[in-house]
Amino acid sequence: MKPTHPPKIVLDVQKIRADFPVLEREVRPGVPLIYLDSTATSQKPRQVLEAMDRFYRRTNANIHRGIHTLAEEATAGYEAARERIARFIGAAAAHEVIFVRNTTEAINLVAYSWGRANLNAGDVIVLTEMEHHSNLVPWQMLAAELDLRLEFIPVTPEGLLDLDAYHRLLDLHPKLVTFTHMSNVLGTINPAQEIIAAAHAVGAVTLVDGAQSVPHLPVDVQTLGADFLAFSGHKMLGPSGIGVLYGRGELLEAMPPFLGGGDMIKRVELRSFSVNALPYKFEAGTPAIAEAVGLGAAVEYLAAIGMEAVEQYEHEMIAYVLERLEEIPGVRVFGPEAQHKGAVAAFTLPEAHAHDISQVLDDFGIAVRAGHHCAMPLHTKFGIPATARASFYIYNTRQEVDRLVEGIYKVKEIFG
Amino acid sequence: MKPTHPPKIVLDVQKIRADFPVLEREVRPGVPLIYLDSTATSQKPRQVLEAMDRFYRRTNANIHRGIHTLAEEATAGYEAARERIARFIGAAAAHEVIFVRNTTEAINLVAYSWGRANLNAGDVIVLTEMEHHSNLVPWQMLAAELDLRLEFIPVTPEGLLDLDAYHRLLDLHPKLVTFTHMSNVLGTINPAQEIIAAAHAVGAVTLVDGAQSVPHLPVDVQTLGADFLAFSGHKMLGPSGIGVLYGRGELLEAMPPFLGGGDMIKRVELRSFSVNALPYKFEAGTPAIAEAVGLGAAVEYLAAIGMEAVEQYEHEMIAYVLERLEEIPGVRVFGPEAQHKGAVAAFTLPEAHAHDISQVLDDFGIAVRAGHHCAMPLHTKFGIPATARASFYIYNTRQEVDRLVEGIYKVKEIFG
Amino acid sequence: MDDLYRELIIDRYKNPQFRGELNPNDITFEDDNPYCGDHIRVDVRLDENGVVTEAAYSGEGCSISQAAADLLIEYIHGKTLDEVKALTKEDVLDLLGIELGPVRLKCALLSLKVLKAGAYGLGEATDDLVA
Amino acid sequence: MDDLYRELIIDRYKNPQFRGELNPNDITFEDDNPYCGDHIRVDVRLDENGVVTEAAYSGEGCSISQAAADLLIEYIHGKTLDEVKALTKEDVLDLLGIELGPVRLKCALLSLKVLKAGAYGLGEATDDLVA
Ligand SMILES: Cc1ncc(COP(=O)(O)O)c(C=O)c1O
Ligand SMILES: Cc1ncc(COP(=O)(O)O)c(C=O)c1O
Repeated sequence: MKPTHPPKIVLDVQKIRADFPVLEREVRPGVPLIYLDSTATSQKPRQVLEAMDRFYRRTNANIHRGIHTLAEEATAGYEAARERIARFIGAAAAHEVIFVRNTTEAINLVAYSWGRANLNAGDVIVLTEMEHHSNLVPWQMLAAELDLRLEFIPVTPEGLLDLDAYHRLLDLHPKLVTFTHMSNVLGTINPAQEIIAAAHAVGAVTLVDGAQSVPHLPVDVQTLGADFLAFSGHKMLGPSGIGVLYGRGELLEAMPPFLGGGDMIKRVELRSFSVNALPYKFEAGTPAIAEAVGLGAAVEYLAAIGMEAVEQYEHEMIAYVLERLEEIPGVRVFGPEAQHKGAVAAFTLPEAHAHDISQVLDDFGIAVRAGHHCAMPLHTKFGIPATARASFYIYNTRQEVDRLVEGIYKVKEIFG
Repeated sequence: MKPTHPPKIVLDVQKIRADFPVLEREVRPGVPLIYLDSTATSQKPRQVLEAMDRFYRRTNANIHRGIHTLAEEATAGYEAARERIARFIGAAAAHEVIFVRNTTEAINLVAYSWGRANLNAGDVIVLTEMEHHSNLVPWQMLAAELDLRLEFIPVTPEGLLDLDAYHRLLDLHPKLVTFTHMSNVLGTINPAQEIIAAAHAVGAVTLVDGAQSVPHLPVDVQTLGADFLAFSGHKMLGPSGIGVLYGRGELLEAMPPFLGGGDMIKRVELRSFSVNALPYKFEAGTPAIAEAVGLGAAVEYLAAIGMEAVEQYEHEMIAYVLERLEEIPGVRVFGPEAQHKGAVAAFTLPEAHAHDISQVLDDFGIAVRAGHHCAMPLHTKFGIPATARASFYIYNTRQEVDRLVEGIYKVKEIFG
Repeated sequence: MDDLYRELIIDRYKNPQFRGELNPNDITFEDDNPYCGDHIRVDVRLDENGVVTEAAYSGEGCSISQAAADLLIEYIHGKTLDEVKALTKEDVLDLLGIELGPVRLKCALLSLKVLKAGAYGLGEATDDLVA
Repeated sequence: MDDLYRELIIDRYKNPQFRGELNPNDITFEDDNPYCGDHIRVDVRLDENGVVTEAAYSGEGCSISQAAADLLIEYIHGKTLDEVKALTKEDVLDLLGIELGPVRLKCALLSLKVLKAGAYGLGEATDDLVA
């Protein structure tokens, strides 16, 4: 993932911050917001909000098959967003980008459509112990229905995938290998290209949960070799209610539809229908039109900064975060060292529960999340019920890290 | 549906129009927009746009389990919208309101979850010949999977359901009766209460496609007696990307989950999970948070006008529309007379194809839809490939109807 | 309007020059646009050198689909089969001489799709024939 | 902060008064909050009139869940079983004396949920016990 020659472009964080209206907010009078919860959802620049607002104030219409001016403009806006997103992830064709609600729906779509058509009793799916529930529960449900076998690549105490164990699991000839590109708890950036190549070598199909990678790293589906890639708009400066399933054209072509209804059909009689071409086959009913336009604007915003610059900025940020956190007595940060990690720091304190940490930090305007972050099995593995998680994006500053550290000292003072 | 004593409240259309920014638009210089396509999607008042914008500019955070201020405010906003919507449709409890993307997803949810758990080979589902593809294709897919039998209540030449035929179909002891409350082509308002009572008398579960009724009529699930009700936010002044499945608590409780992932679980281990309580069981992953807030604002806007007033206004509108259209030689309007009908007029002209009608009208800034309106079997039944459809909402005026009529004369002139 | 409903299109729609069926024929194909029900059949006769000597279309639909068919059929007279196979979307748009939105584009290209599917001897008329 | 982390809560969290287990006991129940892993066990001893003579809690979790448990256990001493069954969410909030968001509310009510499930002799501690 790391470019060998890190680009020189530096990201102008103050200019970026000025684009995010929420950052002007005071959580309480005199207490400005320090938003360290972008792994849960990112904030939105005014460019995204304005694109959606403009859509609703000038163009709003239902898409597809409308001849009137608004319908044609709305369709063009929706499809232009698809094309922009396809370019952003290096898809070979725009119709490989399917609009869904979020990463979760994207993964369920693959489980219901590809899974039920291609998997049979006894087939093996390989996952990892660091999956988000959204890339775990759909496969548990499918495994229960079809009697499949789930196997997990173990996570090492450092928070890395045990790749030797993975290569042994491949002897089981899994039909599917699915894994998170970047852990939302440990921050681990997994060697996706290597994992995928090994999976393909034994004939497995691959699904990458890109919920955390697509917002924070350059992700190119051709370089990765991924068959499927799932991600959410709301984590990458876009609105809620929109996400993407990328799938390789041939795979998507061969898959049966998932949701039935308007727009995914070519022809309907009372007792039968024929399906529409891609991508519409998988977009039943009125889609999240304004949200697609918003995600298109988000991708444009990120592309203008450059994902290499985003990655580099966040890499320097997490190095600083880890350095500062490690100086606090008792703080335990989960996951690998900065070099293998995105800008996520999940930690515990001996004196205080994660909830108490988050609550006290909130009094200083600092928003961090506390809990299992939808990764209970990973927390179970590390023997802890909950962590506090501070996560960073392009609008966060070193000063905010310093405030976080001060806040943690305050927690220690109260609970110590 | 018609109140016996129509309320006196009259709707102030000029005041309403001032709330809809898009109505100030000129389609081309000097050609103001006349938007007659609300059945496809409605326009949005600034109150809805501002609610969403405010959410993004002040509150945006992921919901559930967040302790920091923004997360708590976002959760409160999301759940307040649910409660408002529950009141709007008369649900017994807020947790009977499940947020989905649109009507289509709501119906698919019932088909996948309730359908697969409760239906067996040979079971009968009763539908109608006037269904939108979204309430047809999901059942065709399920029928193919489970070997079910689909039976259809016929549509009379006037565009009404043949209720005698329906009562005969009930002898087949259907497990499910599902129908559109209001047709998006004919405008027919079906006698939902009567259909549901008869279905319940033979033990069938009922699903009402409320995509067109909830935006345009007072709809109360207790009065209807409906087991499930599906509708879309974008057709009722709300944003795209959000819709609702209402379900009776006991039914929803007993149903297996549909999409698996974050937030729909209580506990997860590597190979098993237990489901969360309602409504979260059916809301996997990050939902359309800002869109729920927007739909809440839309429902507030409609409730302030009063759905009786909306119904009455549209009833007077369609009576006027039919009167004016009937004076044009050769115009054929599909569906029943005004008394049984919402504000939808799908029509044909002998001289011109629906596409040509729509295209010429667009030159006058008049937006009508042309095609089969996702109801191919109904069009087949009436022996026509396509209709032009003008549809009306609370922001449309009689003057706009007059402009439509002038436009149709122009079509006749060009193609005559 | 003057733009889209150029006199030519209305004229060809009302007074088609090449409507009809040719039986027997060397190439015949038909298909429809499911979104609007427009239907086009194309019949072609070739001489021994593979040159179009006669062609006709039949069907029904909107002014754009019918006028485009009429203009296209006129255009292919005297062309070789290879030239017919090489026809593109742009050729049809040039014949019509107007700008079209995505929906009307499908109407305009229906006859070309049908013609090329017939010329190639395909079983099905797919969108990539006119992409 | 001064609000939420009232001295009382921090004090009870750091210096609990009723931590422990009672064996034997008349009522015992335990459960956890899956969202944060907080765990509470409650043990109660009753006299012949069904009045609480002794009670204790054990477990682990955040300051709110532990302090709420400590305060609740103190409060039920001398109450009848029927009075315990009748306890509500408001009683716990009054004991804590603070406002709580939805997530921390679940922490605060865990001990009451466990106590009432035990008092009613239920197999499971459900949220409607503290609604
Ligand atoms: C009667 C009816 N049912 C279902 C739908 C589908 O709604 P959506 O596209 O929002 O899922 C529509 C909208 O066109 C409709 O009119
Ligand atoms: C790694 C990972 N996968 C999946 C998801 C689920 O994303 P969403 O809730 O947008 O469906 C998340 C978000 O929390 C995540 O971090």
